[in-house]
Amino acid sequence: MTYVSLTDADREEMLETIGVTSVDELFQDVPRGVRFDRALDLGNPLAEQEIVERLEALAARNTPAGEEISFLGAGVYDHYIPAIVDAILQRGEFLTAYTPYQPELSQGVLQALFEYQTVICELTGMDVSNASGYDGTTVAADACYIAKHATGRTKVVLAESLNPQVRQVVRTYAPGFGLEVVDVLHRDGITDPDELRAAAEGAACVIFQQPNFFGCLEQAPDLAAAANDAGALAVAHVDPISLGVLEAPGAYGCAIAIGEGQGAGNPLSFGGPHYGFLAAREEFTRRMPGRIVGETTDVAGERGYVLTLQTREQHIRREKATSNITTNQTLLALGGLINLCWLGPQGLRELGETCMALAEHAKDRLGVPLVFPGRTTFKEFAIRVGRPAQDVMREARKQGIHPGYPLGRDYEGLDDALLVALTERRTLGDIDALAEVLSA
Amino acid sequence: MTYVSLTDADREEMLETIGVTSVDELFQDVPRGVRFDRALDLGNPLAEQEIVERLEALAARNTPAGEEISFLGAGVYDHYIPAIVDAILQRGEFLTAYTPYQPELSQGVLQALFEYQTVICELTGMDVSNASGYDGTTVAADACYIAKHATGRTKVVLAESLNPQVRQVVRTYAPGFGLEVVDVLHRDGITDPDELRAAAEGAACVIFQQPNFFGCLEQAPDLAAAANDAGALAVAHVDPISLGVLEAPGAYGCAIAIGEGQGAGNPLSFGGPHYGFLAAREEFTRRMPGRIVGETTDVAGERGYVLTLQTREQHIRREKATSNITTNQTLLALGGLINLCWLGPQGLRELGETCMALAEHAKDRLGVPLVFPGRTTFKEFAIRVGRPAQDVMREARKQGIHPGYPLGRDYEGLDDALLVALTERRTLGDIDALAEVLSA
Amino acid sequence: MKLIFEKSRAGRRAARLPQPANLAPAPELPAGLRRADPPRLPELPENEIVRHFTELTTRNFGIDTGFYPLGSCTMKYNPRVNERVAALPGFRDLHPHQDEDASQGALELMHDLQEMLAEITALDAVSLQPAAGSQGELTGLMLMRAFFADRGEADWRRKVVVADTAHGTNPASVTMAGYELVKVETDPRGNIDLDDLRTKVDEETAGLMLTNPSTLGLFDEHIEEIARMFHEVGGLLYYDGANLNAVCGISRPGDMGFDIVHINLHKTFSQPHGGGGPGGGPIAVRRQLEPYLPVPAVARDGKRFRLDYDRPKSIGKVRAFTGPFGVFVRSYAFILAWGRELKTMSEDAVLNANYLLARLKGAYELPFDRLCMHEFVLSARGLKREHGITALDVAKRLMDYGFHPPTIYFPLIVPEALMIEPTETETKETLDAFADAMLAIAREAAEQPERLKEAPHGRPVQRLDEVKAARRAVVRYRFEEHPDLAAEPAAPAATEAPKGV
Amino acid sequence: MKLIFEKSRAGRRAARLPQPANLAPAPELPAGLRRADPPRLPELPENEIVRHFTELTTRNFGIDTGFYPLGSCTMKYNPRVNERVAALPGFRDLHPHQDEDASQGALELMHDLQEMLAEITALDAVSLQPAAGSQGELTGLMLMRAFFADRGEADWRRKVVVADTAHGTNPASVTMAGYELVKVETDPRGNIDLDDLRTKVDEETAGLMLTNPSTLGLFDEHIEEIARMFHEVGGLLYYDGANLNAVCGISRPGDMGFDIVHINLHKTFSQPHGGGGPGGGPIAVRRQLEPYLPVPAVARDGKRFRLDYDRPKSIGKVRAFTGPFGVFVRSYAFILAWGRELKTMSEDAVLNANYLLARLKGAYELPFDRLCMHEFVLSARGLKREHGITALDVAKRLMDYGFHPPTIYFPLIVPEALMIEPTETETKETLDAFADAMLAIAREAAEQPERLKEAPHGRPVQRLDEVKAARRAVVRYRFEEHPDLAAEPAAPAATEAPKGV
Ligand SMILES: Cc1ncc(COP(=O)(O)O)c(C=O)c1O
Ligand SMILES: Cc1ncc(COP(=O)(O)O)c(C=O)c1O
Repeated sequence: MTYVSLTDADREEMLETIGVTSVDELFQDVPRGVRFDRALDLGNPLAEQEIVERLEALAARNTPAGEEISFLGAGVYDHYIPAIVDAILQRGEFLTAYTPYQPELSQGVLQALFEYQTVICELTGMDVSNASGYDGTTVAADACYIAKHATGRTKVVLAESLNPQVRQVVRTYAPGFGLEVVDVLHRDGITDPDELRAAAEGAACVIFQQPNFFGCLEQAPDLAAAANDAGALAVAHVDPISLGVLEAPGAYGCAIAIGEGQGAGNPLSFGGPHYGFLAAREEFTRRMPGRIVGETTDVAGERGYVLTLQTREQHIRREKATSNITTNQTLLALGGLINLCWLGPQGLRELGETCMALAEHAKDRLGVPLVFPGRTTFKEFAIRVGRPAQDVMREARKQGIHPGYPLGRDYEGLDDALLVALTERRTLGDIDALAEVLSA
Repeated sequence: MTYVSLTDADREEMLETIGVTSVDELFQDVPRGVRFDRALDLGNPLAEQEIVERLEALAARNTPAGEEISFLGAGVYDHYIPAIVDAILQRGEFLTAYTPYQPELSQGVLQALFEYQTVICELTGMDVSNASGYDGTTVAADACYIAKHATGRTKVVLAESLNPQVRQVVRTYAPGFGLEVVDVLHRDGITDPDELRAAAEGAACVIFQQPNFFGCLEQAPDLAAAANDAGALAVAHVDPISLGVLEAPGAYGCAIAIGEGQGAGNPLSFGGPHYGFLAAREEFTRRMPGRIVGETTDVAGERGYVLTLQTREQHIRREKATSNITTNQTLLALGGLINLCWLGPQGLRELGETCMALAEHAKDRLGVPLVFPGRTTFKEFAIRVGRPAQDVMREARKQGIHPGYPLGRDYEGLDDALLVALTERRTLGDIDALAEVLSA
Repeated sequence: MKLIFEKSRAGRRAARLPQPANLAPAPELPAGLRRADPPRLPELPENEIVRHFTELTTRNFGIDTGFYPLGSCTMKYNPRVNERVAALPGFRDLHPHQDEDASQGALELMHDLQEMLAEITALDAVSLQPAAGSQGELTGLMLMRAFFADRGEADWRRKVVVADTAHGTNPASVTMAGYELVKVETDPRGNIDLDDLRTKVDEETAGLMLTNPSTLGLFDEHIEEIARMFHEVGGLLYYDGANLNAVCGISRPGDMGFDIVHINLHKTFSQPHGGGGPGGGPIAVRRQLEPYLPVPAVARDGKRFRLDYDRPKSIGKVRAFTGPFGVFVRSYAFILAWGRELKTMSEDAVLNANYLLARLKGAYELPFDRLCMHEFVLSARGLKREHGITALDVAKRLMDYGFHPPTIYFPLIVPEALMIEPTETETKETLDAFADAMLAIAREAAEQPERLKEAPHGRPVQRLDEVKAARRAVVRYRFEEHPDLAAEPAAPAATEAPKGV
Repeated sequence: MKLIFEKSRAGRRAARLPQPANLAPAPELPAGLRRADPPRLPELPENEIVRHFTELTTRNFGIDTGFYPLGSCTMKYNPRVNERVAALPGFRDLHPHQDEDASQGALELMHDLQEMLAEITALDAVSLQPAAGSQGELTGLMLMRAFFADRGEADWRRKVVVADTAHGTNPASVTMAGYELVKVETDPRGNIDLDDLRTKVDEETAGLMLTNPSTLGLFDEHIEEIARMFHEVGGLLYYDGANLNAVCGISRPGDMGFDIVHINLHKTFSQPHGGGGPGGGPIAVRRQLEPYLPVPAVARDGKRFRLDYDRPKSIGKVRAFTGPFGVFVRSYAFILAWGRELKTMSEDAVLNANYLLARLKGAYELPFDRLCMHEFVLSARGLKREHGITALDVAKRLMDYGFHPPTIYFPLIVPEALMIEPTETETKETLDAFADAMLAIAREAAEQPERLKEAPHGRPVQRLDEVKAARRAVVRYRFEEHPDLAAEPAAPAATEAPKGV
């Protein structure tokens, strides 16, 4: 069999050393009553070649981004990933290592994570970042947990314009955390600071998204101020790709910045694995969930890196830990690091500008009404197609075009609305093609 | 620009250190008359993303093996390559190194090549192998050059059943080598030992192929004996994938074994880069062309590997060298090594048996006459389709099937013949599909 | 080695982006929203980025580097073919919001995987959504909560029983799920102490969280009795699947009496651990708990597959979309390779562990003298008492022999614990080399303890000052103001935390 | 480290092959043809194979590892995107016998590349077929032969002139092509000695082979005069394109008067050198030589591309099919990245070289004191005279500083030669670090010569006994009978051969 490393001769020798006569004897502690006595119903073992054929056949029944002109976004984006990302992540020393518990054998991953933490802090304007959370939804729950313990309050406020999946996940975690969740409705696509201030009274934190789920730019500084006025922590959910052109949450008074890292360095991969990032102001350092890498020195005074502040974590604090996370998204976070190093400050700014310019061009070119006219947007915007969005999707996809995400799935009264995403992968020609199917 | 590493500030500082005022000044030795004064007509520089898009568009206009049921072989074969081959070859330390001139920094490639040489010697039953030749055609020319100097004779004999491209390349090299080339016609698909013996009189070497271009098994031992009787070196051109089931040339009296390594570890890649292997009996060691790695010890007595017997080579011997080769096919040869280690002796035998079994099954199933009935074949055989092979190909390809290689391209009177190759990638269902289109 | 920020030079760049011809530049953003100071990302040409990260990898140890017997983490070989199939454009470039009719292959793969996991665990329904084992635990506890709430028992069923050998994630999950933790002790044979347990199970009990085989690598001999106890009081049993590699095709959690199971795909079913992740933590449950599973469910109608959001009793979502799909592709490929012979995997894993145990138990203390399952726990207590050599010293010295150390200082009930899990993918030669090293180290502990104290040798760094790291908390590069820790005094040594789980 | 054969154990295996159901086994082969003794391929499980080769890579130095100024080899960064596009199934899995209508993309790529190379070299027709530079040389000489034969001049045009600075492949190719070699000397400025040349060019001359800039890194100031000389006697000029990286967009071989050019795609146009290859050696020629180019030619009819075999005067084929296609894809991608800005590549390459030269010429002898092109040659003669430190010692010591040594002992006319080519892809910091190391080594030569003599330090092996290797000629593993060379006496040191070209 493919992954067997023992020969029958090996097994014989080993059993003898152990002092038993059969492999079966090794399982003597397993009560008869719970033994499994037939073969697992899992089919014939496959050869590598057969595995590849089987999976190629399955993959062929999907339509990936490359096979149609896709304007899908809504939280996961088709940004270009440079070839160096995979070239490095596929190196066995990174790919097949686990959590760097033994720093002398793990300086590679540890230093890279320290660099990742720094890059996240730079993007968000924060002081401390963990080494990754599961994704852009779970880091929101993490932020609530931090806020609850930091403020002693038991209410969290979510902007309705925050990604619906993020809101759902917070709601799923809330009962266990002993938190009540309150929504603040959007007004024409953005959140009203005064309404937010009102809702934030007595709240542990307020979470809003910039740019928000509709692609609109919130008056983020005002929202943060509103939260702060109410003594709630301001938490901004941000798109890393936007942070070359959009202000850093740390610069407008947020306590915590979170987000989905996928757009920076991870393939779409049908929704995962991706990485969530979580960064905060220094005062929250010891409340952070998950791994954090710190700098130190060895006995000879050499600089080195270790997992640090572990007294926050489950393997030491157990039921008092700041989180139960252990396996995280390191490899994906490293992909983000490499991608962001490749972009550099200039590339990141140009990338943001290109996405915005394409979106502005598309707004004009498509010639359909906007759902939220007059709002400033980044790389996404919502359009009205005048009939059920699903119908438009069906027809467009026949032409090899995916026109975008149907907002009706999550929002009342938007059954005729599509959320259209523009990344640098889209061309003016692609936009013309979309305009065509929409006008049909 | 993408691959620029200097900033303008760097350039300024550097020019100053050099003591010139402009980059242009650095080219002062280039006579005005031969200066190029316009921009090269090579289009706009492309971003990485644009390069990928451009090449994906070109690739999409080809039909690779995976997109049709292909029975093409004729010297290059669609054998399965395990994922570990690329995983290792893509590691920068192998991928981006050059010839191991400095052994202390190159033990990885040197030891791997020593292992490759050993594997080739084991497959062929020879004593010495070089570190690779360009491909399965040029190693035939190399063999002739060895034979000429070893025997002092100026005639080489080629079996007509030897791959036509191999014969063409030998013919192209022959005038420069001062060699005359003689063909020995095949008789019903194989070579007659007596005819070969006659032709071999006064010849430096005889080259035949096992299995031959038609897929038929030659009476290889008799052919080798015939050559030896005439005092010519017997050179066998062999398929590495066949050597788990077919006898090693060294075991039946050949002086030299050569072949195309592609089937063992290299993708089809439209014909290259691939590797040619060349192995010989010990007495020819110092006449071998190209790199050879040898074992030695360092000053501390540690085992290590170096390029050896370099007095054969152009960088020392110059016009008296055994060859002019320097850049060779190391990376492809390492792919072969890894693939063959993955197969192991058992896997290589099973692979050969599977290919043969599929070919035998296909002969029965296809229900068309064989060009050479009654001949024993390995993984390929020639069929008659009763009309111009080109027509059958055209129709079959409309059904998504490539029925094989049209022998009429190289041989008189075979315009209605197709050479059909069976590798482990083909299934019984594929064979049924071919049978169907052939009976149509 | 320099940080990448220390290699940066203004104006350098790797990325070149497409400049769409005649595309009007984006309008200026309003001041408050526009970025004032650009992030200080490093500026390097592409070749220097490649060199930087390539050099970093050379300072890291993975399974591809050598033996990695990190107890409880099941560090088995990561087949390269899994990387190849996960990178197929049809999977890698598939948008999670893609329409169902354009993602049938992905949905079928997930549905198949669900059925495989149901068969392996002997349970009825599976959700692939959780991102890792710990999230699987939390999700499982949320299911308990929803289940009892639905039956109006939520108010008084507040307690979850956890063994003192449990992984830290278990108690942490209990707290995050809003439950009260009740600890139960381990008996002298390494099983749960039934007498202690009886005193802790009653109508207030929501359930039990148990790893079986336990983190001691021992199969609980009273599992049937234990299951009965909880079911009698209406409680549920949660199976921490981290050790499933021991029992595939041998004993199935559902058959043991467990109602909820999480599976660490990245352990039993071979994921590249990527320096800490990603993973996958699907959960499998009995029919009665299915209504509460996260949405969406991957459902099948004949030949067609779809995402079912219509689950009114669902707890909701624990992460985005349907879970870490790329992880599913790899584990699916791994299970296909074994097929019905999967039992051999667990048999060899257990054989390898018992072989190592047999070779080592003379030189190191064995707290529970039984045959083990896929892993076992030794104690360096004797070495410490006699020679002052700790589990940490043994671990560091193993590096000198070219091995990754086992998990140490866990489980907590074993002093100076060395938790060793070889997995099935190691050869006898590798096991022998490791055993020889462990035995040599035990001798060295007596003969030249200082060699061990100063280990490891010849690594990029020597032992690092973890106390200083925690006290100074320098957790990001600070550019101009970056502190020079080398100039600061070393901190006193601390007590050791678990390393490896 | 063990050889893979020394890790083999009977019965182990990695490969599992498909067993087609109900396929009858192949019939027994006749005895004489059937394999008697199986080849002793190693038997290992897949994870051990991966570990073996992974460990081997850690004992190797590539461009991704660090600076690699190997003169004449143009070791520039290998863009990873080139690997990605070469691996596209439409290229990687395309059979070379695939029909033309099903390989239009591949044919168009080759045709485009031909036109790019024609533009860069200022010549009319291109054949991509040769597998490497040396084969390009041989092919070029075959073209000369065919050309003169066609004009009935073959019998008396027997001589090819080659500079004494030429790479070894040039004279070797001359011999293999059946020509007589005529050597011409280098003058004190590093140009070809015109007086010497005049005495060697006549009607018996078939042509000249020249590298320009030469292997000294110097552009021949009399190239026009030289071209005139050969053309006047009806000879042809062959351009060894190994140094094309110096002059792209600056001076084109065709404009210099060359009639035949080979291009080392793996130098100027970035191929991963793969530990020695593969490469690509396309040749470009003037119209009058086109009829003799190898078959098939890649031809274009409007929008359609085809392979043209109908070239009655063709020399034939020099390798299989149309050449190393995968190499073409990579170089094509590289040229697309630069586009019309390709000149900047050569300018930066020359700038980097001159900067290094300026920093080093004080400490090492510069045989020809001129500005250089993309590379330059220093001599350690002084160090040898004064301190007994050779070019080899300098090279080995550079390893201690983390650099790959330059080419040494070439070109042959420079004693203790150090041939340094930085390429355009290095940063100023890298160049400065290298220069600092070279200067430090020059100082060390005086202060602690023994440090240099025993260099390198801390590598898997120390200096190796090349004489023993050649004398014993152990060029394959011999299993049971494998000799233990460590038991044998060391051999006396030899004179150094060129290392790096
Ligand atoms: C016994 C045990 N339970 C739970 C976990 C948590 O699983 P994960 O790391 O996937 O979150 C682990 C592994 O860390 C473990 O070893
Ligand atoms: C000057 C010169 N000419 C010719 C060659 C031969 O080229 P190749 O190695 O591609 O055969 C080389 C490189 O080795 C070279 O440096």
